[in-house]
Amino acid sequence: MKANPEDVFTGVYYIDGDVACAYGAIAAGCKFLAGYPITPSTEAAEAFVRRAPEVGALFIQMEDELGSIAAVLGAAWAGKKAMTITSGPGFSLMMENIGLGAALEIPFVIINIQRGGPSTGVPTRTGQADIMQSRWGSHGDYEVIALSPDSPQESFEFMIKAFNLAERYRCPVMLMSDECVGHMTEKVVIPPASEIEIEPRRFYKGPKEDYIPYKRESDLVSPIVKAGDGYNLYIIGLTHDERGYPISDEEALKKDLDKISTNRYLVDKIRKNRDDIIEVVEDQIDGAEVVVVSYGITSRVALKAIEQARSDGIKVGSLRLITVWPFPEKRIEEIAARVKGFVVPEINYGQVAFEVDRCSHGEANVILVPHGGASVHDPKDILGAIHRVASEKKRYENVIEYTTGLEMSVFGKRLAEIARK
Amino acid sequence: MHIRPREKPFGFEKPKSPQGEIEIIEDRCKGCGFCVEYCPNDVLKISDKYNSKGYHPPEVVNEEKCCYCGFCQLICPDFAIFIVEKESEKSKKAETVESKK
Amino acid sequence: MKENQKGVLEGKYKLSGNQACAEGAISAGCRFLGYHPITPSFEIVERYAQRCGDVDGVLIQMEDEISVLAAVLGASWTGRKAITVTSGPGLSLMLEHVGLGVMLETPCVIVDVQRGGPSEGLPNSPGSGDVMQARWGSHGDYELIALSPNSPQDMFDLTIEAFNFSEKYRTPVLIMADEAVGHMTDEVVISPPELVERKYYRGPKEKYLPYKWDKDLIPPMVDIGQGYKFHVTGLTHDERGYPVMDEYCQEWNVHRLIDKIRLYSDEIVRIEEEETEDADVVVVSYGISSQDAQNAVKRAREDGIKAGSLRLVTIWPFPEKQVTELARKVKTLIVAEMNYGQIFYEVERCSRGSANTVLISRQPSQVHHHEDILEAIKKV
Amino acid sequence: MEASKTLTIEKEQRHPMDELLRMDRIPHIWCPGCGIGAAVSAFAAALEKLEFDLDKVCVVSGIGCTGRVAGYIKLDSFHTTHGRAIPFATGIKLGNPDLKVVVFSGDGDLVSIGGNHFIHAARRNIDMVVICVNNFIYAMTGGQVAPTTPIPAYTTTSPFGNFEPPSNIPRLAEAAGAVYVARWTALHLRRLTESIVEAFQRPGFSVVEVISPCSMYYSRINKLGEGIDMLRFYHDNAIIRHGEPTENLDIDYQKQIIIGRFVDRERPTFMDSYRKWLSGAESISKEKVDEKN
Repeated sequence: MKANPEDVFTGVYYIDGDVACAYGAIAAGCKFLAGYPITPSTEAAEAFVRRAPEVGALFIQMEDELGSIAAVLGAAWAGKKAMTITSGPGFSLMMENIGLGAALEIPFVIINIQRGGPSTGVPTRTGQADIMQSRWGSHGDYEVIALSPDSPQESFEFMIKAFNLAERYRCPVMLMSDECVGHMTEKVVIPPASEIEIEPRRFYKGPKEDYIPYKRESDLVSPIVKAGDGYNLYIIGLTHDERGYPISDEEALKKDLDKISTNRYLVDKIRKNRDDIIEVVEDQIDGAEVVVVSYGITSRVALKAIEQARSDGIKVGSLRLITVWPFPEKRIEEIAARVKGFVVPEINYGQVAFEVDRCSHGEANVILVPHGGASVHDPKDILGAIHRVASEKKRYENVIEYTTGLEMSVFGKRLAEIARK
Repeated sequence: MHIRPREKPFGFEKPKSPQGEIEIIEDRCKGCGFCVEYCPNDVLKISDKYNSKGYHPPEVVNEEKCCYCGFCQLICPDFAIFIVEKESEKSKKAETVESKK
Repeated sequence: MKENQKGVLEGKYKLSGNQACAEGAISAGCRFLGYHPITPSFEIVERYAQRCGDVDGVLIQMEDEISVLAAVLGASWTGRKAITVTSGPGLSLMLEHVGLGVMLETPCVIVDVQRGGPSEGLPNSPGSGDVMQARWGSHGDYELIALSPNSPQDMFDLTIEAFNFSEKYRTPVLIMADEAVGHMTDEVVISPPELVERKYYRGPKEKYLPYKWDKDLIPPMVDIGQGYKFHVTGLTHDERGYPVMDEYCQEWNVHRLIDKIRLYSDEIVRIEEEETEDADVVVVSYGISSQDAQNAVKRAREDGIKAGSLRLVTIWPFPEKQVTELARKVKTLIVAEMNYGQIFYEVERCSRGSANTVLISRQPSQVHHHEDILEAIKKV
Repeated sequence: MEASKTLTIEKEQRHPMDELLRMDRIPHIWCPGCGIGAAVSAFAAALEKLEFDLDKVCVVSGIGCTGRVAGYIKLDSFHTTHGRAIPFATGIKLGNPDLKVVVFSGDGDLVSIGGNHFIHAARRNIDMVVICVNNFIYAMTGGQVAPTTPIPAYTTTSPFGNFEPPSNIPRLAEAAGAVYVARWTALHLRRLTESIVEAFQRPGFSVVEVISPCSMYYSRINKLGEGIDMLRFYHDNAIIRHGEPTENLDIDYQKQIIIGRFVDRERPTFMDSYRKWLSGAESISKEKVDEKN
């Protein structure tokens, strides 16, 4: 299905990543935004609310982030494409209801403009430390999809992608942007509606009396209905069966939960479809000695280091994660068998680096280039890490943390050395 | 019936009019003008000079009118103006006489 | 110290895991419990409420889990050891304050009696679906300590251990119990505990800086109301506790928060190895699953299979070195846990390709789970 | 980071409030014409009058412009998460009941995201003073609509005017069970000081609302002039009516604002009730712990 021309503000803009997110959401057909002000994400809500009347969308500023996400879940059941926008602390507050959304298989999108953490951290500056949280933040087992844009243009495009994936797989989709991308102002080209592909909601089309809320189709996803269509829905966050009815604890103790409940599908519908979902951008992987794995704003910083390393004569490939979750396990495994090692720069002290390490099964070295946040990496550090991996003879026992210039300038020596004294 | 002794309007003690000095920490001022606007006796005025932050701090123009009520101190959001209370000159003299004795 | 022991029990008692946890908290000197009722953790509160009068403890039911942890952090700064108990959905709500606790470096203990998830899930069935959440649940980067008991006695011992860790490393410590352990009743020996006391600042008052850390990377603490007039904030702060918004301060602050746990992981990590010396197959497990695993290993040995068991007492920081070493010795690591793969990924990572890794997901219905594990052992 | 980069004021001028301020952090971040500084002045004046042992007073703030107050007052002070100042303060008060606990935060922090905690702390009657600076807007994040924004004020997230009915903070506080409720503006500072003194003296949950100008967002977006113009407006439109029923205290856009002391009553505080409960509970607990084999 093509996008509705009324929703697409076709043209060339000079806008920041937050505003691009809002325009992308509107283009994808998002008609409901519930939010709560939090730096650095408010520009997106502000842009959305200004354009909302033109497209018949609704914005509500709820009393807190818990309220926002709950309203989004409700609006999605009412048949609207819905989303919320937040940053780290708000994201933490949303966790309980993200679990509810995953368990109820509600299609919705969360934009997280990450900032430096933990806790209140550095609200006005960047960070990439909520990546693992987006996957594991709520209790219990579920899978999500997370995308990571590196420019305002991508913020726009990935919003459409995010809504499409959410509708396709009926799961929470997260756009893990960061303050740098969110506040970066660049040229954004919004194409005409005829060039934007939109995934319509998978509405149930069969006879009413045969409808079973969680009856799977071949791709493990079930069609959806909306409240008010006369299906007398019963939707509950307790572990439920195909009909949506809760399973009692006695029943759970007697029977095979995998068979009677929907729990297994919450992970399988993503895991089994992961090849369709996963997207990476690769550059000169073939024949590379070192591969830089990066995502978001860091992938742009890494470009500089990669360029320099290539001119130094090292064969460097680059793997950029578009979908951080599900993680491209197989691809990393394949590459690990062929290269000396990976360099993983990220604005945290090791999240995706551990995933890369896991998928490389000890066949390649992994160097993490950490950064606490509040700014981006110095390309020199990434370059240094590339050199180290390229010249390394031995096999590491674990992820190695590269000692950055920042660490040296703050502590004078490695923190580990100070502590061991 | 209890008969109250005759009292003067302000009690037995003679009311003291406070004396003091207005101190302005110019570099803290952000030029909001609260003190100037709400000085009951129009003692203050926004000056023409700039402080280190580029704001116009207030200046004292009618010190003799100041009743040292301290409202400027209370309303200043930047803790930039205050009153240093002093003993009035008369009472000071009386004190010194007493101490000499 | 002595007056803190008033009302503390000693001897053998028949207690459920949850009750043992409450007794553990009391023995550890915990005198503040904040909670919001949630199945299946409530017996901890019940027990504590009954014992409150004996030990002059404070007990408060807050309006939700968000405020519970906030109150616990506040109480901890007054010098009381503080605890909260919850289950999955409550932990999800507490996450923001887990981050605050890490940032303010506030000692406190959070007991998560896990149930089936996600969302409301199965309130009266065991689960281990929150173990990754315990490590990664709050935004931003941090490290904390999580322990996993597998019996009522363990509940008691690990609660005391958790308080000791939290005071030593000035960090929130999670006890990742589960419904089965919480409701399991067994004999518990209550003996006088060895306690780690809070590291207090002893220098001159005017020179106190809330985040001036010693060589062990941990800053000494003071209580509220002693005249230090300190300021602490959830924003990135310098050693005075004042917010500074730049990457140098962020590095100074967060890198240490991470390393104060990471660098001491050898001192924190506790594991239980059984018959791993000559084993070909080792079952890695934690919590209630570890009882099944240990049973299965015994049965396998009877059948002549060289099986062993590795129980993770500390889940976070993850016993990386131990698992890597073990992986080199054995052919296969079987991970038995009550979820669709969480600790499995960590084991897979740490095995570094030298051993196969197999996941067995346990379900609440699998009372004879050890048979499944046994079957898996045999298959391997 | 080491405490080297501090702005020191060269002259020997010592403001009487400097004792109570973290001078190494002054100047503060509040904009010119903001009323939060004035509210802090009144708070300091009240503390001076009360002659408390300042070591035993602690301030807890949430997030937002007013949330920064904790960082400037030289008492034991806590800058916590958004909306959770009251529960944090509850923990402190219960952990050490000898402390005087003050929550100094904004309208969005206390009534929107922290609304639930506000209600329940008032219901429990936890002995604390809540000073709520109400500037009708979320200023720290750039001027979004707040739970107190009057109809039809403009904000960045209500670009076509606000249509949601605003909260009436004194009424909420009274209904939830606060023992002392007052409202003043950033201009009525003597009375505000008096009210803060009274709030400290009442055992229980006391709320003092301070209507304060937001010169940078609220008045700029709504073209109401600068901070000083807002004060002039308060001067002309604020009516003091002590004991006014709180249902009459709704604030309409640029209409009269009723200020004064509205509620002053007595209820047993949480700690009083708790101690009573605990003394009665001891006998029960001894009976219950009998499972020794």
